[in-house]
Amino acid sequence: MMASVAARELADGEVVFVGIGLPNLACNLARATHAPRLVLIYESGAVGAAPERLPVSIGDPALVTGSLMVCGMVDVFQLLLQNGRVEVGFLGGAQVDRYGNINTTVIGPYARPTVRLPGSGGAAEIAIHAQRTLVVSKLSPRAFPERVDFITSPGHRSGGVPRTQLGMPGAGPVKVITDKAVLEADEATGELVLAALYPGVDPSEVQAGVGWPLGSRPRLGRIDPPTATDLRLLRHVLDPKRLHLKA
Amino acid sequence: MMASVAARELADGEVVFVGIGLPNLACNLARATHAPRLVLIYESGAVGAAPERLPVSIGDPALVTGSLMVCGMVDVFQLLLQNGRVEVGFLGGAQVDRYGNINTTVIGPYARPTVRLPGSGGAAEIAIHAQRTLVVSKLSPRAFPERVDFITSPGHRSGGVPRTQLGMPGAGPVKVITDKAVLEADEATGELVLAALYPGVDPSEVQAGVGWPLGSRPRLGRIDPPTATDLRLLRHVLDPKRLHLKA
Amino acid sequence: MRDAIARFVHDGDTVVIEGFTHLICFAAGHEIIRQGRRDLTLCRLTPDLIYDQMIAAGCARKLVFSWAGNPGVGSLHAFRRAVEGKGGPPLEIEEYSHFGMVARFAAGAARLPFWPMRNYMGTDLPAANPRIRHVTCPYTGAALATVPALNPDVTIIHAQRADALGNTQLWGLVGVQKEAAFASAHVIVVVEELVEEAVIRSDPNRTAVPAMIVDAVVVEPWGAHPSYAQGYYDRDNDFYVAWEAISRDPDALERYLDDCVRGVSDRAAYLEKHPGLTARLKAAARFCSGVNYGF
Amino acid sequence: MRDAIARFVHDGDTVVIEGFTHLICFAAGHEIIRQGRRDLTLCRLTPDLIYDQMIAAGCARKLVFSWAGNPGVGSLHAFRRAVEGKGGPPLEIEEYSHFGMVARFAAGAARLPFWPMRNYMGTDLPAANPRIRHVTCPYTGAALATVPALNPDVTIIHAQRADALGNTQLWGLVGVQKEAAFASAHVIVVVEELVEEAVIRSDPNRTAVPAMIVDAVVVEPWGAHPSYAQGYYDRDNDFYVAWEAISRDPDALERYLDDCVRGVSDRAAYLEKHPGLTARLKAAARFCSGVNYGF
Repeated sequence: MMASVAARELADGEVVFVGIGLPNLACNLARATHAPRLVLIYESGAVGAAPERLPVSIGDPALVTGSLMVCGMVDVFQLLLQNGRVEVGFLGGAQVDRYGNINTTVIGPYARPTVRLPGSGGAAEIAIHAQRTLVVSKLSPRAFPERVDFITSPGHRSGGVPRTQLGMPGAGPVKVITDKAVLEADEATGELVLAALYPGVDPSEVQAGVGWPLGSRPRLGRIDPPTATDLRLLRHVLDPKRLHLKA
Repeated sequence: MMASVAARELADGEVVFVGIGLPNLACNLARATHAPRLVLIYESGAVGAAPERLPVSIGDPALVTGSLMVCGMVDVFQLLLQNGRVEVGFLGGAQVDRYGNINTTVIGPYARPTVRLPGSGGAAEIAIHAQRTLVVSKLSPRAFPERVDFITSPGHRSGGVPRTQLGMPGAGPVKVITDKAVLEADEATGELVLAALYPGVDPSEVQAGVGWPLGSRPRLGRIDPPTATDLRLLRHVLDPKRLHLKA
Repeated sequence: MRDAIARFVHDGDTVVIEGFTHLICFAAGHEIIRQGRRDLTLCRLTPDLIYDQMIAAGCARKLVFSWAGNPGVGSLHAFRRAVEGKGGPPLEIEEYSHFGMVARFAAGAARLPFWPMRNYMGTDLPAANPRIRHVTCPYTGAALATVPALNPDVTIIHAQRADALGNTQLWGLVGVQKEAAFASAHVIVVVEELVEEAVIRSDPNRTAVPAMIVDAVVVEPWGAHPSYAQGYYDRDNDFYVAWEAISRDPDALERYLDDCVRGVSDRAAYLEKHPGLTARLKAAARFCSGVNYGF
Repeated sequence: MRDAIARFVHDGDTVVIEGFTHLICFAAGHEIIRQGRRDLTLCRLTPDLIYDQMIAAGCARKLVFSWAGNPGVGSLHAFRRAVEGKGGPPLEIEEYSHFGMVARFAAGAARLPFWPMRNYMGTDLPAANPRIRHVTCPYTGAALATVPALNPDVTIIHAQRADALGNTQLWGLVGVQKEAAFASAHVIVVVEELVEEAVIRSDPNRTAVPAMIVDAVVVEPWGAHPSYAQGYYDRDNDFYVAWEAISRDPDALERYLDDCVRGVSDRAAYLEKHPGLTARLKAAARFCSGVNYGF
């Protein structure tokens, strides 16, 4: 469901910086349905990838074979990302806060963490430079605290300062796609608010998974369930081994 | 003769940044005689070139075909030159002064030149970064003034300040190969002094071609004439059309 | 070519036709002359014959460069006349070394406002060009030279092949073409051959410029002559030698422009004016082997 | 391999084994473990399984990195235990993002003391790592983030092929190998295949690392397993999945090291321990066509 909802956010021909897992599934679903000319960029250096199998990692050899361009990582970060060529960035994270700040670094204090997470990878700079980012994460009070323990990837407001004042070129996390609803950033405050609900979900269920008093758009959208085509592609073509779908 | 003398300055296996014309001839002569493993780098991006014909320009296609590596010019200047990998740089110039400063920019004032020369190209940074440079120029009072009109490529002392104080990594122009003698930089003062004479040349002839009172090494070297092999290679193999030899 | 130049090159623009000896797009320069563009700021490491022609034709207001000569031959005389005040249209200049120009394109491509380098100590270049400045390293305290980013309005690059969308592959000397293209607001790619997307996809490490930054693809065989295209045709060294006499004489230069540039409608007509040229310069076959991209 | 590691990797050195998923030289990491090196500062964008093994084996004093996980699978548990203070040798960390690490190698390769970037505003990374600093642009006055150069004592890169002198070609994902090699005081190149110099010279645009910066060439087929070599063998994703359970349990990890690293003399013996592996992972043939280098 999340993969299908995320796929709909991608317009044909857009340049997308793809992370592994669900974002990768969403991008390849979009490519197989309404956006055949989506340009997939992986931070590993594959541009315009056309993987013949679902890549297990963002450095999978299937991303190279038959891609349009393979470049070094200096070029990925300077000529593509910092240059402003990435239209959509996908981010996930252990924690997402009220202003869309994301933590993939540590749970607990940095010097003595309870859980050491992998760290930024390319996420910090994707959050800063992509023209817009989409965040994908399952709702839970632990995953959506009011403040993250560590800001790995900045959202709309960091230390009280809005991102434009901090000089970030991209628009930041415009949508957060969860397993129950889609949150959007309020244009004025940068705060994440409820924007649309999955079929059969009550707003109180969303609030229960979020650690701050969740605002709401004046009129809530309704999210259509995945089409039969989407489900068939996801289950039988894109991820037959259920590497990502079961998660 | 100059090509042959310059060739002797190159040791086998050295990495040489090659300019067009006489330096190119000298390097290819060295490669054909005592230094078969000389690594020729051209600022155009050809590394380890093995040209099958004498290249007319430093961007000749013959420098690419069969070379060890072709890289972009960002890499040439950052990864090879600024990185300190170039052991020998060759420079020529319209004017060479008392301290080995070279002018290839203008004769006369910069804003209103009498003669506009081509400019630096890569010469300024070669003079700064190559571990040592060899200068090749014919003697004449006009070509060897006490001070050049414009310092394109710095020598041993610029504006009275020694090059080490200016922070230049390379040793600078250790030898100046002319058509009558070889000048060397005095280690203490950085001034070019007479070091060795061509057969049959009197020191006064050298002084006549230099615009400052020319000092001298305590003991002058004697330069052997080109070997028969050198002459045969230069005239019949390397430059049969006399593109550079006549000049 | 006509449409691409009309659409993306405007009077007053900052224009780059790059290529270090190799893959210099003379066809595009000629079309700019034919369309009578004015007040251009022309940027390029080595202005070469094509900018000498554009200067003579009155297209340029300013030249940004690092080495202005006829490589291995002599001078660019239209350029020299302008700078020495000996006739021809006036020309402002902004001068760097090669490393400086390369760094300006690198900064532009990375969308950084400047590029640091260890350079220019002891030279008179910073005195001649106040845009060469310094920055202090926040770690060592050392002073480093800087050059400002160069972000042209349009960059024109010539390449061996591209697909219809503009995914472009070139080999042999690659100069600063990739950086110039990424630094630019618009990019025109001119190719010897249009190929299927599958050809590009068969060897993705050879792609230098992706379609996402390309605005127009022009197919123009022999479009780089008298420059060359590795694997397609050799450099016309005879023409470079001949240019010395042509450009030295303003009348001869004007006749050349009338005859071979303004007097032809396009590159095909230019080639018809030079019978025997393609047979004389066509490249020999020296194919490398392919590599395995399988997994 | 034994000689190259003995000669160029010393206790206390700053060591880089690069490769982004692709061409990670496990064979070199294993030899370092076998030779019992200590107090190494290990640097790498993605520490991956090989650094998890080296951390568990007690080779590392410090880790410099930007993403420490088992891609697509889970955690590097030896790394996590060290950082979370849950057993195993202590480990100092210095952390960047990928762009930061890439820029550190780029600065090191260019022998600049720092690299500027538009990055890190709004993140907590500079607070966690005081080596992330700022510089003021001498043209715009804008503040730019900086990272310091990284210049390792030794970098080990794995490649598809090189000649005997070390002129090295790789394709597929090339990561930051070129920059890491140029940044380093010493370079060890490990290849799937040693080829004649003529093979390298037939396609010079594919050469990433020239012999002049290479100290040792080691021929080690399958030396990147469980990582992969495009055109030679596929990634052993099953082993990456299996690592989750092995590394989660310190005893299992120790048994793995005893069995597959310390318990074998070299890569050939390692391959003998994994019968069927080469047949399972051998790459299919997907050769591209060559291009013409003639003139």
